[in-house]
Amino acid sequence: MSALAEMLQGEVARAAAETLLTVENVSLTFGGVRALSDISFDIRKGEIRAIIGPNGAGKTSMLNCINGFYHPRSGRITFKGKTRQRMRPYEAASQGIARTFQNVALFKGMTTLDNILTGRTLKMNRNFFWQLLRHGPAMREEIEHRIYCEDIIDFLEIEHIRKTPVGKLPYGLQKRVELGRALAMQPDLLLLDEPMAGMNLEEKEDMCRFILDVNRHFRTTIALIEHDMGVVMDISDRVVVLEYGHKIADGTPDEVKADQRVIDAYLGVSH
Amino acid sequence: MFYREAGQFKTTYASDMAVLPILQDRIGLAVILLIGFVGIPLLGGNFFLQTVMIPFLVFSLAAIGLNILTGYTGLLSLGSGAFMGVGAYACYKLTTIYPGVNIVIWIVASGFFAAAIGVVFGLPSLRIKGFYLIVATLAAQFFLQWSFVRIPWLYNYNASGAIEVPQRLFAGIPLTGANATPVTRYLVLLGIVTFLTWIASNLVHGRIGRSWMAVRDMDIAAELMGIRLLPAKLLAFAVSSFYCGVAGACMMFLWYGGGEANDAFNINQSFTILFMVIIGGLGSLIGSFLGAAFISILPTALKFGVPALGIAIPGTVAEHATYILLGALIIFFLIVEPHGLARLWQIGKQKLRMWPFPY
Amino acid sequence: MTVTASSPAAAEADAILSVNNIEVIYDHVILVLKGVSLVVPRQGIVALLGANGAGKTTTLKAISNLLRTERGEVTKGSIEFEGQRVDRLSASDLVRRGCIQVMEGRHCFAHLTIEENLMTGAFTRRDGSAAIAGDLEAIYDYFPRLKQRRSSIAGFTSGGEQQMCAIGRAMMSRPKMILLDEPSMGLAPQIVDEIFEIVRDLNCKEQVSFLLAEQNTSIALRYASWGYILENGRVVLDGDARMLRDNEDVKEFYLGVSGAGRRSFRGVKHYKRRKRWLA
Amino acid sequence: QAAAQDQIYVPLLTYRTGPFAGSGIPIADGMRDYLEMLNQRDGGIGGVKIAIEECETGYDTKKGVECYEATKSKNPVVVNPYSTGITLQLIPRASVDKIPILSMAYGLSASADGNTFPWIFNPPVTYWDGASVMVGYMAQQLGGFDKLKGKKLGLIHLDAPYGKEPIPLLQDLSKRYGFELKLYPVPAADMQNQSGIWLGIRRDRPDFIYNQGFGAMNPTAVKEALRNNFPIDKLVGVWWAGGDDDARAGGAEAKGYKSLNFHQAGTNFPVIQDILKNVADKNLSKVDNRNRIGENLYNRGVYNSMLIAEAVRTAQKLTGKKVVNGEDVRRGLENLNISEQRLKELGMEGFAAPVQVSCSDHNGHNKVFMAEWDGSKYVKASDWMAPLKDEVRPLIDSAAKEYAAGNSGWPKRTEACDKAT
Amino acid sequence: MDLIYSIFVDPFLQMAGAPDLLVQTLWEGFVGGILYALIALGFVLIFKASGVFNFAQGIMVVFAALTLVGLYEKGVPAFLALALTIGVMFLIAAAVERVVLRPLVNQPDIILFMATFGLTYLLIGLGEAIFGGNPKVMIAEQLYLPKGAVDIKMLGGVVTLQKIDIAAAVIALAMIACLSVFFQYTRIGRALRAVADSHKAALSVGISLNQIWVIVWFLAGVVALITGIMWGARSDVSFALQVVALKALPVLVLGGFTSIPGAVVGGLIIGIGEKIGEFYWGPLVGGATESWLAYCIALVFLMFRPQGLFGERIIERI
Ligand SMILES: Nc1ncnc2c1ncn2[C@@H]1O[C@H](COP(=O)(O)OP(=O)(O)OP(=O)(O)O)[C@@H](O)[C@H]1O
Ligand SMILES: Nc1ncnc2c1ncn2[C@@H]1O[C@H](COP(=O)(O)OP(=O)(O)OP(=O)(O)O)[C@@H](O)[C@H]1O
Ligand SMILES: [Mg+2]
Ligand SMILES: [Mg+2]
Repeated sequence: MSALAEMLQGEVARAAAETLLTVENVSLTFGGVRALSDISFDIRKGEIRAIIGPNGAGKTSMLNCINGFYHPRSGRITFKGKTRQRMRPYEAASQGIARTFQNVALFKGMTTLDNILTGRTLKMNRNFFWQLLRHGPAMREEIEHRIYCEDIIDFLEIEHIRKTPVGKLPYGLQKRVELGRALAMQPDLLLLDEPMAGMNLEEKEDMCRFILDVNRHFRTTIALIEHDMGVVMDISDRVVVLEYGHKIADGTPDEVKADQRVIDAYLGVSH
Repeated sequence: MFYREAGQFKTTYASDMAVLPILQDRIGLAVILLIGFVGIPLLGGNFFLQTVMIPFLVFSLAAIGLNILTGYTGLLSLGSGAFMGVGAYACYKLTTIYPGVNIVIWIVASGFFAAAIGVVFGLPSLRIKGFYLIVATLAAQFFLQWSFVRIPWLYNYNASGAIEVPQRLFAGIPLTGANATPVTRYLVLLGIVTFLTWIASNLVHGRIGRSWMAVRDMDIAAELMGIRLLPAKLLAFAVSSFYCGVAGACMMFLWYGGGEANDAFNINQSFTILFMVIIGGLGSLIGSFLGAAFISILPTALKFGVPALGIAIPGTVAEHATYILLGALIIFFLIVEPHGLARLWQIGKQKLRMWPFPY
Repeated sequence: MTVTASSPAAAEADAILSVNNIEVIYDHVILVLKGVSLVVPRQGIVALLGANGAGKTTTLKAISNLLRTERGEVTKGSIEFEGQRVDRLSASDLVRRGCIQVMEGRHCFAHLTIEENLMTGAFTRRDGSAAIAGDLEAIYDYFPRLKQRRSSIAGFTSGGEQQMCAIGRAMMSRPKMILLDEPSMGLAPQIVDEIFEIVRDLNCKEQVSFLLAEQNTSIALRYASWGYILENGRVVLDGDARMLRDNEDVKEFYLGVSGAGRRSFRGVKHYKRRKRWLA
Repeated sequence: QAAAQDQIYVPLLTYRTGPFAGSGIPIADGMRDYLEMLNQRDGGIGGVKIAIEECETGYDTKKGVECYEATKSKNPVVVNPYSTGITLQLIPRASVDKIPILSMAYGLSASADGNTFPWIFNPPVTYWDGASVMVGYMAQQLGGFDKLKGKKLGLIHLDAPYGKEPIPLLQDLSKRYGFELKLYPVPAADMQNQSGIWLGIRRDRPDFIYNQGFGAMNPTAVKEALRNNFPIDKLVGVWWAGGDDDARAGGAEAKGYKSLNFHQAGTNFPVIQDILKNVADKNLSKVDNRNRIGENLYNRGVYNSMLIAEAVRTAQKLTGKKVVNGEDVRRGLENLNISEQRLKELGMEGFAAPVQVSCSDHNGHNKVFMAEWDGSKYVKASDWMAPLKDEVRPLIDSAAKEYAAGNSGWPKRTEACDKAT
Repeated sequence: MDLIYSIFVDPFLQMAGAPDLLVQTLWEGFVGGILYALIALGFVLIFKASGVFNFAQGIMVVFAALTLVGLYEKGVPAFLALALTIGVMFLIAAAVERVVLRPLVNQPDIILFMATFGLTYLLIGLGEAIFGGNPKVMIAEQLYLPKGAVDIKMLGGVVTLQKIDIAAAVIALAMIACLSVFFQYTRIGRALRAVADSHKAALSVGISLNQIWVIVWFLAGVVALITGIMWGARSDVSFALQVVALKALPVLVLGGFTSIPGAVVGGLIIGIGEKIGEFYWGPLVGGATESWLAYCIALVFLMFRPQGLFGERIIERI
């Protein structure tokens, strides 16, 4: 058991040598508000990287910059060796960045299954005319992806709501479906924005399990924003701490936990 | 009790992904098609075919078109009337330039012209959203309508300025023109509608339909999932206008048999179709049919049905009553079920499933 | 097994809110609450706990009369606020009577500034602009972050800022009772503590009663005096907060402390399945 | 029971609702009341009762066609579509259904060609006739056709096929006589919002304006003319722009506004008196106010029904049958010849000019006059003027040819012509 | 070459050549714009307060004007008729709130939009049944609205200003000023904007939608009445007037759905733009451009400002 864990750890460490994403000197402003100033950090292949910080620190904005929804005013972002200044969100998606959202952004009118299948859009390439027929190759393709999605549904244990429109699901399940949708994209980098908000302990544990499994089995690199320090400290490999748009700390959970600035700005006394 | 999936196991994904996975639904569809293709032509009189069924089918087609745009992709449009007009004129030009080609081919082909125009007017949709998009489509509506009057080439320089539908044969029987019987026109129209509905259902149930709905529900998230917004929206415009265009061609050639297109494809037409879509249920193909039935048949039924029951009311009073009743019914149905008749239908099925228990 | 210790007689006598055996149906067909009863004593803090989809939000909405806007309705049972039936009133009547809800998922007015958002909270008040301005300052004191962002459009502020705004907005109406739906969601740990301190503050100083639906069980039970655990639309367990905290099952599944202290999230077992009180 | 064996079924497609109800109501009342008067006074036509049935179209083509379909099965002897849009729809159907269409001074101008359109009738004049009279009138006012050179005629028209109808003829005439033609199209949606158009008129200062408008466009045009100080007596409307409501909106200042007409307004005719006596007094009329009997458009309805009745009568004479059918009435219409003498018998002396329709000429290109608004009603302000038939007829022939060519499979006329009676 | 000349040079030469006509065109555009703004104002009021896109505004204009004239024709003195009409508008507002809006609270915009269309049908039917389809003459004189025109000699020509137009402009601007203040600076104004943002959240903070809706629909009814009087005085009062209301759409969109000053500025841009366009460029394409020019003008502005000139920012956040 522990041998296996060690082996896994070792693999993670080896993979960690490679960086997947680097953020260099990124700044972002909105009118007078400096959401991010001069942030730099990197994410290594295969690790779980947490981003934490007080409310309004710029965590979500950082993710938005990474996947092209916001365009930083200055600075560079390099993903898989490619540097870019501006890009459209769908380009980020096609390069292998997927994410979940702080305010659940599911497609409310669609069923769970359809939502997850949407994540496969980039992987489906039968053209328009086959789509018109929805038979033969188009159907085969559809089934192939359906099987993939069913695996995800299985994995996330949401079989029972497969055909329920997501708009009416309770909040916690919506978050889970959202994770499923992101997983369906088979991303290289998975950005999770507060995936565990609004969940109770048990559900958080489930969610951690999913995240860890994804990380281990699919080697998916994960960047995670979360306010539950227990979760962050337990599952992440390295942590960046932001405050008012500045980076105030970066390191392993234990290092960060001990950092006085982090304690003052964010953790407070009780942790 | 009678309507439930219990006992119907699906062993393959293909059967689970069928549009109608439940046996009862498939039987129902078969029965409807049978009635449509056999029962109605046999039993319905010419009046019924001409003033009830043919308009209903034409409007259903247009409503499907608009539903693809508004219901599935979430882009509000008030230009569908004009796009129908484009189809009608395209068909007219095509069949007068190439009289030898079968008219049914031209009716369907005219949709492509409407699609092209639709794409042009859909371009602003990337930047303009929500109710604001109405303006782009209204610009289309009024500009196209203006062109229909202003470009005499479109109506072959006719002195009347109207589309004059020539006689065309289909399998040796007149299909358009004065000598075409309502039955032939109805059957061909039903064929077109059935075929195009099948296509539409394929589209909306597959990848493309999903990306449309994603754009509708949350366009930003859709883009982050790798759906390119502009192509998706333009495709919706194209497909939607295609359907409207075919509906327009059908309207002129299989229903009206010619006339002032400027007048027939006005803004009221666009509104009418939008209402069909909303009353029927946004994002539902069945809803398109139900909405078309409601809005196109109800006034006729009130006008001719009530006197037929022996209640003599003067035409004007009937007309006013029709307006009042139609207005009241629209509000009533919206209150009962804002998601349209299609949803009502679903809830009905749900209740049937539970029957005899209330929930 | 139901551990229901009957609610303290004192609370029964002076309940600010009592919900009696309500049933809620959405869309005419979806039965969500199957007979929920609960009592909030005057000046009490009561926690409503339960898994996702248990029906916490639904219960709160049923109380605040917001259900109707979602095509849901209370089909059985009654709800009394300060001794009067309120289940036929409109949501705004209830606010006027002093019971306000903070909705799950923030729901700020996106196009209004933070300050305007807070001011809408005072809509039902009639005690003059000076008092309102005073309260506004008090809220800025509670949430300094809001003061910094007071003239920002709410839709552009961060998730946590919106959450603070929603809570502050409700406080602006000077209610007698606040229904808080997931107040801690999306807030930094420090702020979470602060919010609960505020709750306690209001409760002690201004005699405001609270009904909290909260996922963060440990903190909720720390501040609440009484707790209800909801499962599948039914109350399965209720009791004194301290008693609940000591309940083994609650400890195991809601607080994450098993015999050996806090569990690590890394070591969660796959086969673990929570015990359900209901089959 | 409307189609009972011993009745003549005349459906009236009318529009008492919708945006054009203002014109539709008086016309509908006039049509109905005249036929009702015949029923009351004479017991119908030739002793056969007329079954009158109104069907509401709301001036909407779809509803109009529905009405046609609904009435078709009851053996109507003639159908009056009362909208150009509906007429265009019915033209191809008429020959198949064997129902004559009477589109009185509206509809498709080309349908005046009886050889191509045996089932369609549009007496007494076409829009082209009207426009030619307008040019004649202009010449008369200026003192001769040679004085037209260098003058400007403005055409303000509804921007729809109906409104554009006079353009080709006026273009021909402007080339011939050397006057300048200025076009002022009014979009249907902006009928009540013409200030931009009238700015253009102010700039161009046309000498005369001919108004081919309808509905709410007309009162607005009259008001705008007044607002813009355009000499109101130089504004002439086609007959459909001659409703009392059209001019009344301008108030007393609209005095002098003119409109072409082929029948008189007012109640000073025996026929209108008969209606008052036999219909209005018996409370059988639908008019909301007795004063509206005798209004211009009311009398137009009366005139229209007179044509129907005369066609039926002629058909009865031709066939010797009492109860005639559509085919008979088609023949009746082709042989319609309402002389001065006959008008007198009808109580319409001075009310209208004689009308004659023939087998090849389904219109007759009959005379019209200028009606002038005197501040409260229309009065006759000119002699009867004949259209420039020589200019109009070739246009009709070519248009009819084009129509037949455009509608491949358009049937050749098979109906025989009756010998002139 | 000719084309370029006639598009880019000739119109300006014309403007310079006859400056009086240019001034007149601008004035007509201004007046037209004010009238558009009046219709748009009715829309804005309701949209701002409930997020409802009120399609029935056009028919409300007709209905109000018809009631006024209809009552007068029945022998009610003009000002009493005016007062009664205002009463009727209040009843309509109350009925709409009770029957249509209250059951549909928190529904998607498009559903409410559709409901107002049902309302339109209802009002058309009722209006025609009660008042008949005949067009009626507006009782402008009886209401002491000025008649006649002022001729101003300037720039080598005469510019004619109709007194009724001046009155319309004054009334409209005064009303717009009042309403702007009402929305911007009062408690109710803020509440209205909150309601438009989210029905549910507004309910949750205790804003009573019922009262607010009655107030706002009533205000919109009064605006409709004034609009009806002004438009009616220009042509006549008939159901065709409803169509003009469509013109309010580009105005609204251009100004921004939620902005009262936007309605005015939008109205003026559209009014003046389409008059100038039709007058100087219209003849090049055969005229009648007014039917679509307004929409194209609005479209051009929207491409640069998708929320309209004064509309609230479109919030895109995730
Ligand atoms: N589109 C925008 N326009 C204006 N300001 C913005 C925008 N997006 C973010 N901001 C501002 O930038 C700051 C950082 O916001 P961000 O959402 O990144 O915070 P966060 O770290 O995710 O906080 P939280 O934990 O509360 O979610 C906030 O103050 C916010 O108001
Ligand atoms: N508008 C609705 N229509 C239909 N079903 C609904 C609706 N809202 C909620 N439900 C259903 O009601 C049940 C209870 O939901 P509720 O939101 O009350 O749960 P919750 O306890 O608040 O969960 P969470 O902790 O995730 O917020 C869920 O199963 C949900 O699917
Ligand atoms: Mg965030
Ligand atoms: Mg909840």
